[in-house]
Amino acid sequence: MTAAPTTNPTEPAAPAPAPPERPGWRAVAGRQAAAIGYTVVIGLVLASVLIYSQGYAPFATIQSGLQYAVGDPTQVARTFAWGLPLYVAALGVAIAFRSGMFNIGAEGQMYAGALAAALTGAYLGPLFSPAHLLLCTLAAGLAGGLIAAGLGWLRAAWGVDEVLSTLLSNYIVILFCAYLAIGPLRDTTRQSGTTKEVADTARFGELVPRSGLTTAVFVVVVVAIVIWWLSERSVLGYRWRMTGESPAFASSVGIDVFKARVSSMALSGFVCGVAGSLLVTASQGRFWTEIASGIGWDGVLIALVARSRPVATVIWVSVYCVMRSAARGIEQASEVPSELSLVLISAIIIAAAAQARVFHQFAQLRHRLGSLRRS
Amino acid sequence: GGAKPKASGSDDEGLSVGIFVDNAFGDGDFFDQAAAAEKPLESDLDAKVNTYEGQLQAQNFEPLLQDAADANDIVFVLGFEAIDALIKVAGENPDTRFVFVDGTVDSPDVVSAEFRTAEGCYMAGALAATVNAAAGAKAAGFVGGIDAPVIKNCESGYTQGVAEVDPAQKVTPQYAGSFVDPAKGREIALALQQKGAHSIFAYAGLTGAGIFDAAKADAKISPIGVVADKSPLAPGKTPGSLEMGVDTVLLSLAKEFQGGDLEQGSQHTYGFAEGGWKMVYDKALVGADGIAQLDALQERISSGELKISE
Amino acid sequence: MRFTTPILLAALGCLVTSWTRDLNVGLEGAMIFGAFFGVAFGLELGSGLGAIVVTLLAAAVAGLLFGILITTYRVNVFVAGIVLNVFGAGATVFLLRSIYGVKGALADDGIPRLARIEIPVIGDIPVLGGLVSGHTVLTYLAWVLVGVTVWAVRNSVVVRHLKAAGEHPEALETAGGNVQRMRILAQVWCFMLCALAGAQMSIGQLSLFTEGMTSGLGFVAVAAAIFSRGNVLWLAAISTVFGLSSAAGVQINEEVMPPQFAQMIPYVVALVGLVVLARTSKVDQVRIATPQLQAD
Amino acid sequence: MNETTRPDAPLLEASGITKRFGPVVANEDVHLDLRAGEVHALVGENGAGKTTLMRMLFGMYQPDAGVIRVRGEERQFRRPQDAIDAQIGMVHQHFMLVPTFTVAENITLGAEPGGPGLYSKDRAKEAIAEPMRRLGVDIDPEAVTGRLSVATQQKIEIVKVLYRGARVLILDEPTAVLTPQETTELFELLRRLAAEGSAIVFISHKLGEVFAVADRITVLRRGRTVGTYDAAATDAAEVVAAMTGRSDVNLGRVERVVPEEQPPVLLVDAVSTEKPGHDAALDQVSFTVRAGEILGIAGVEGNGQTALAEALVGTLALTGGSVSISGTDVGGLDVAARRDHGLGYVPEDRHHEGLPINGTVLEAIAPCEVRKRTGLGVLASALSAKVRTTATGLVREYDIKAAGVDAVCSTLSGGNQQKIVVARELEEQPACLVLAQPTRGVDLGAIEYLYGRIAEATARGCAVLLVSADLDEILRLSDRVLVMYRGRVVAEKQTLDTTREELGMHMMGATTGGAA
Ligand SMILES: Nc1ncnc2c1ncn2[C@@H]1O[C@H](COP(=O)(O)OP(=O)(O)OP(=O)(O)O)[C@@H](O)[C@H]1O
Ligand SMILES: Nc1ncnc2c1ncn2[C@@H]1O[C@H](COP(=O)(O)OP(=O)(O)OP(=O)(O)O)[C@@H](O)[C@H]1O
Ligand SMILES: [Mg+2]
Ligand SMILES: [Mg+2]
Repeated sequence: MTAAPTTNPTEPAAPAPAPPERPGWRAVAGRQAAAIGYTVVIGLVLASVLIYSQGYAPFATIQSGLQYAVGDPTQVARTFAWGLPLYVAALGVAIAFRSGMFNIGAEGQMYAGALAAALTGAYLGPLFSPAHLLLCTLAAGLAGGLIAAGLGWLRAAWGVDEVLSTLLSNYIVILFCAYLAIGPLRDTTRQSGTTKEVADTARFGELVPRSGLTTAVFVVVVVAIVIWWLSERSVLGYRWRMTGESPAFASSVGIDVFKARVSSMALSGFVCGVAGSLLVTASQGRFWTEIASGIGWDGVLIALVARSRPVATVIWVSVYCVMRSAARGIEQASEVPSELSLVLISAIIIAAAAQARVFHQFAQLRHRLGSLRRS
Repeated sequence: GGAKPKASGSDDEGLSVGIFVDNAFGDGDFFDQAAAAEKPLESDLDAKVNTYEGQLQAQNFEPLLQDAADANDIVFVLGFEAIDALIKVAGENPDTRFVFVDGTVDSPDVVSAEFRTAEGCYMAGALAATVNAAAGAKAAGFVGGIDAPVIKNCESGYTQGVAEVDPAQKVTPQYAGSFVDPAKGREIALALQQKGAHSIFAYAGLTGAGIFDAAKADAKISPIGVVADKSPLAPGKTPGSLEMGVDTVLLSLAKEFQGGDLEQGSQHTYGFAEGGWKMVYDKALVGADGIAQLDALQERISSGELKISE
Repeated sequence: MRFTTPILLAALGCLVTSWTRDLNVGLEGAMIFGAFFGVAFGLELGSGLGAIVVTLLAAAVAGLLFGILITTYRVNVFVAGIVLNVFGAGATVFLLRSIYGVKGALADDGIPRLARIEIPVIGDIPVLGGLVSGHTVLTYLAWVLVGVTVWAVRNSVVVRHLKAAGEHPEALETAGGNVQRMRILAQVWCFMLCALAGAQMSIGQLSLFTEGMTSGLGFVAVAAAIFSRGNVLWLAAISTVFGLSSAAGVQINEEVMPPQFAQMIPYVVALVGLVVLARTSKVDQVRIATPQLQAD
Repeated sequence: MNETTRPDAPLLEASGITKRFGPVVANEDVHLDLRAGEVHALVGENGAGKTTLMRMLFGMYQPDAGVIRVRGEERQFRRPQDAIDAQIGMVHQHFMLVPTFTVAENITLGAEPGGPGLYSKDRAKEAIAEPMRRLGVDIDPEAVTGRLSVATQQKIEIVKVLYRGARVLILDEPTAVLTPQETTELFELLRRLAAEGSAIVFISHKLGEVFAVADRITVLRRGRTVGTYDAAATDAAEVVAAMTGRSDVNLGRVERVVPEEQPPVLLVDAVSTEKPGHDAALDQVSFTVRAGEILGIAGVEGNGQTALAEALVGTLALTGGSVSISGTDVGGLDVAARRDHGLGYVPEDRHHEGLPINGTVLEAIAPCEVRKRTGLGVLASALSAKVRTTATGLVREYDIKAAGVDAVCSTLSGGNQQKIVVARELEEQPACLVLAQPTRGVDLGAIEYLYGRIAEATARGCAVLLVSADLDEILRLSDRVLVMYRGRVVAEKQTLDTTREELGMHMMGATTGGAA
């Protein structure tokens, strides 16, 4: 099939002309606030309904959930410790999205990265810890990067649709890692499919005691800043953005679309791999067959909902972390399954995607009523 | 549920017991067996029971175990995946007693409770052979989840059990490579049936469900359950199950703890004698005297007269 | 056969959405719902066919909502699809645990199983019999649908309008057709077929539901739909290939190759097929609707 | 018809029509009436509101105010179907034909013969035979529409309208893509239909055509009707004045100093390419452009002009021949390298290739600066203060009507969008500038301005290749003309001693000794 038009073509092609002078930051901020408020309300309402339907008092339950998620510093630390790999993964996916390459293979690349890091950590060293960590991270990045770069190359060179190829790659990579972890590389002292535990030098130190929050948080901050600069400000990012925005324009002004596509995919995969390595070096200490358990997919979703803007991505991930953590708390305080969070995030993302139209229709409605009143 | 993180549970009056599972309750299997201990714990020891589900999200294990440590005096941990987190958290919380169920953990801070797998599977084998003999089949099927030590132990016990009852029968083992693939379990059941197996013992978690499903749907096989009584999965086709007395174990260990004689890092093993295993039979399928012989055999094991090598 | 049916059904649904250029990548999610509600309604009604009917109705409603979302509310169809997958995975477990309090699998004696239809004469023919006879009604329905679709492509107005709605919506609009209705219709159809595909897995092949039991078949179906390039017979052929390779994943036992490799087969086949297709198709390269959050 | 209809009433009448798109007022209090048997021309600059008005007559948009009457009976068109039922048909600026459908399928789309819900190939053939005969055309019903020539597709559109039994035909810029010959053919068809009692609305930017075919002319300016004129009683000057509100518009040749015997800058030698898909493949094309010279490339679209432009700029690979700019062979180089060698390029589709349509003006102007960054430079800021000042300067210099350099390109009118592209390309002072359809959809004022800048560039010694489907543009601007047909150059002429008709002949494939 050919490229399907993303906007419904029965609608006019170009967007409605913007008002003469740029809207002031107030207006923008106002619109942002409205959008955020709208999403939050939707989320809360839905959560309340679901919780109520399980026979619990919505408000109290949600409150106890939030209490659990951000009640005290340790809890906050835990909540975000859980999210560290997700921040990186989501940002990684966002990089590729920026250049119009859709890296849906984040989950697989995380597994590959996690395994690479686990092996480097277990079979290499113990070494000087920073060096060891660096090696693990690089190995992971390489593993993820190679996969993504390969698929990116197939797209750029032969037009192999990367959406589908990365999608399929997930299963292939994950199954292959599972094979290694259950088969040749299994830690034979263990009943389940896990690799050997990594040396202590290949693990980040804990920052807040009993919270699981490690010094990896600094790595994440650095990664976030670098990615923000790269994709939003740098020349490289400009080339990626233009390639994504309009390949025809890019190539006619002399941007190497091929390079842009492959490089952004490679970096995207690299970062997703690093995200995987954090699962090992900042939390698990070894690879096992369920290690990423959907974080890659979460990353894809969040990158989409944040429209692959780094800052928005970080915000969304934070929100998501709190939701997941709160759901965990709710599950302990009640019988509400923690899958609640998945249901919620789905609904919220759809709501966010529909937001523009919802507001539009709302405005029209008000307009109509207004004219009715006038007549 | 009902666990609110507290500073430390150990200083409040009544005993509070935590049960942590690496996946979740409601598996109709190992974890539910453990959950069965909740009632007796509350009634017998008037203990307060908190449960924790890891949801196979390894990211959650540590926080949850930490919660458990904060809220309870003793915490039972079920599920291999949580071992690393367990060792770490147990080390950090000396004032909470951690017990790992169904395996040994080499850590001075963790009490291990192990089931003598071979012993249990021996009886499963005996049952399989008995049923086969009645059906005139010559092969007993064995389905393992993944090729792991504990499963291998079970296979060897099973094989010995079969040989004990009818040396003429051979065991046809097959490994599914997964604990959560009923479709595959079903295929394997049919494959084993082709190989002439009649009674099939599945030590493979969810994958096993596929075998019972096959039996339910007109496959000529007798599936033998493990951990819990699986007869509801294929009523009238299930000669019996090897039940795992997880609840019994939890209860007795909790008692010891309350009595103050559960020392740190100790290792315990359970078999038929200690109520770690028990057999349940379907009279209609095994027959009264069949059951009688099996009980006799089990008696010899409990009494220690008959030893089963791992 | 076993895996061909769900793949074929889902792919047939997906095909129609590819006509309207709203390729639905949410098959996986739609299927898992189908599987779940097949079992759930089955438990309620105690009848397999009854369950199928009710599930179909539910799917139609869901498809309608989905269609309205991507048309009236301009939610990018790719995003909606991906979300549907996540939603399906989450919501089915949520329901499983909150309604039945079980985790992982719902196996109950009360769950009906679709009857296998033995075709009298052919059933006894050695090879052919095993191939043609003894399947659930859904399997036969799937192949009937293939025929129906082939016919419809030739002789029906609705397929024409579906295709026009995708290829040149304004042409259809200005010719007095209704683009939005067509786009929604396509999604409804897709959801209904996915529901059947899911039900076939849960109460057709087995009579139990397990979390994530669709295990990627939905994506394989998407691949099949894309490969077929709108050609129904191709689609049937490709679905069969994928179906067989998935079956191989289950049947091949450990001596031959590690189970993980066996399970990989369908995805590898699909990936290789994708590359081959891209290399061979001179026309337009295979491309899914470009993901984008807001169509503004 | 019911009693409100009066036989003497206009076939179709729009009065007091107003239509807004957000801030844009597309139509304001517009009046138009159509009589049976007339060809009625509708003229106005881009964005004057012609298409919008027609779309309302065809039920695609609904007016915010005003009424539409059919034979004196007030009607409201909510959907195109309503208009079709009222015997109104429209041939759109962009064809409404499904490329992969057969001719028969396209014509019958929306009114398929063959019984409820069914489509019968044979019945369709029969059904379309009659309107084809009426129009006096003969097209294979089985042919796949996408593969047919533009002119044929247009005929299909008209047949489609007749098949639906329309008595009012609306044609939106039908001649934009036709050769003079095809145009005259079309006019004959229109005349015949008018004679049969239909009313025809004919939109065009080309006044010559308007006067050639129209009985009456309605002029729109900035969405308002300026007036309706009898073609016989008015002249081009009056109409242009009405359209633009200016009386000094130069519609003739652009005056510029053509330098004597300059060295050749662009050398194209026996260039051939693959078929790009959307256009014909180039076959042994050779020519040279001297410094300061403007070489026009004429031809019906799809005869290789696009391929030529792409081959020169490097987005389409050569299969043979060589291209060199000021002496250096650039045939093997990529786009960036060619631009470094002094090549400038204004692509034909500005929304697609010219600008990042959803990006900002700044991003649209940045590439020249960004292209020069290599090595670690790619990590530095792209839209630096330097780029920003350059951009701001250009926006002021070319007086581009935009809300600053951070305005989103899609909110600019075509004319201003095009100014951005040209400004960007001239900024680099290229030795050779390739212009593809540089003024398509740009209004008269902007066109004049752009021509001025191009003239300046040539005075500086820049060699210009002007690819355009618009003969007027070629005749107004270029010094020499090459005519392309099926990917080959079939004729070369000095602009001053050739005519539209002669070029038209060559555009239909006629070759002469003059061919390069
Ligand atoms: N769908 C739309 N949404 C917003 N504005 C529109 C839309 N269509 C047209 N406009 C605005 O209405 C004005 C009139 O547009 P229209 O297309 O009718 O002009 P036109 O006379 O047909 O121009 P052209 O000669 O380029 O076809 C345009 O300037 C544009 O600003
Ligand atoms: N379909 C549309 N939707 C929204 N805005 C439109 C549309 N069509 C035109 N506009 C706006 O109308 C203004 C000018 O439109 P107009 O049709 O005059 O451009 P144009 O000169 O025809 O350019 P083009 O050749 O690209 O159509 C611009 O602001 C453009 O964004
Ligand atoms: Mg127009
Ligand atoms: Mg226009």
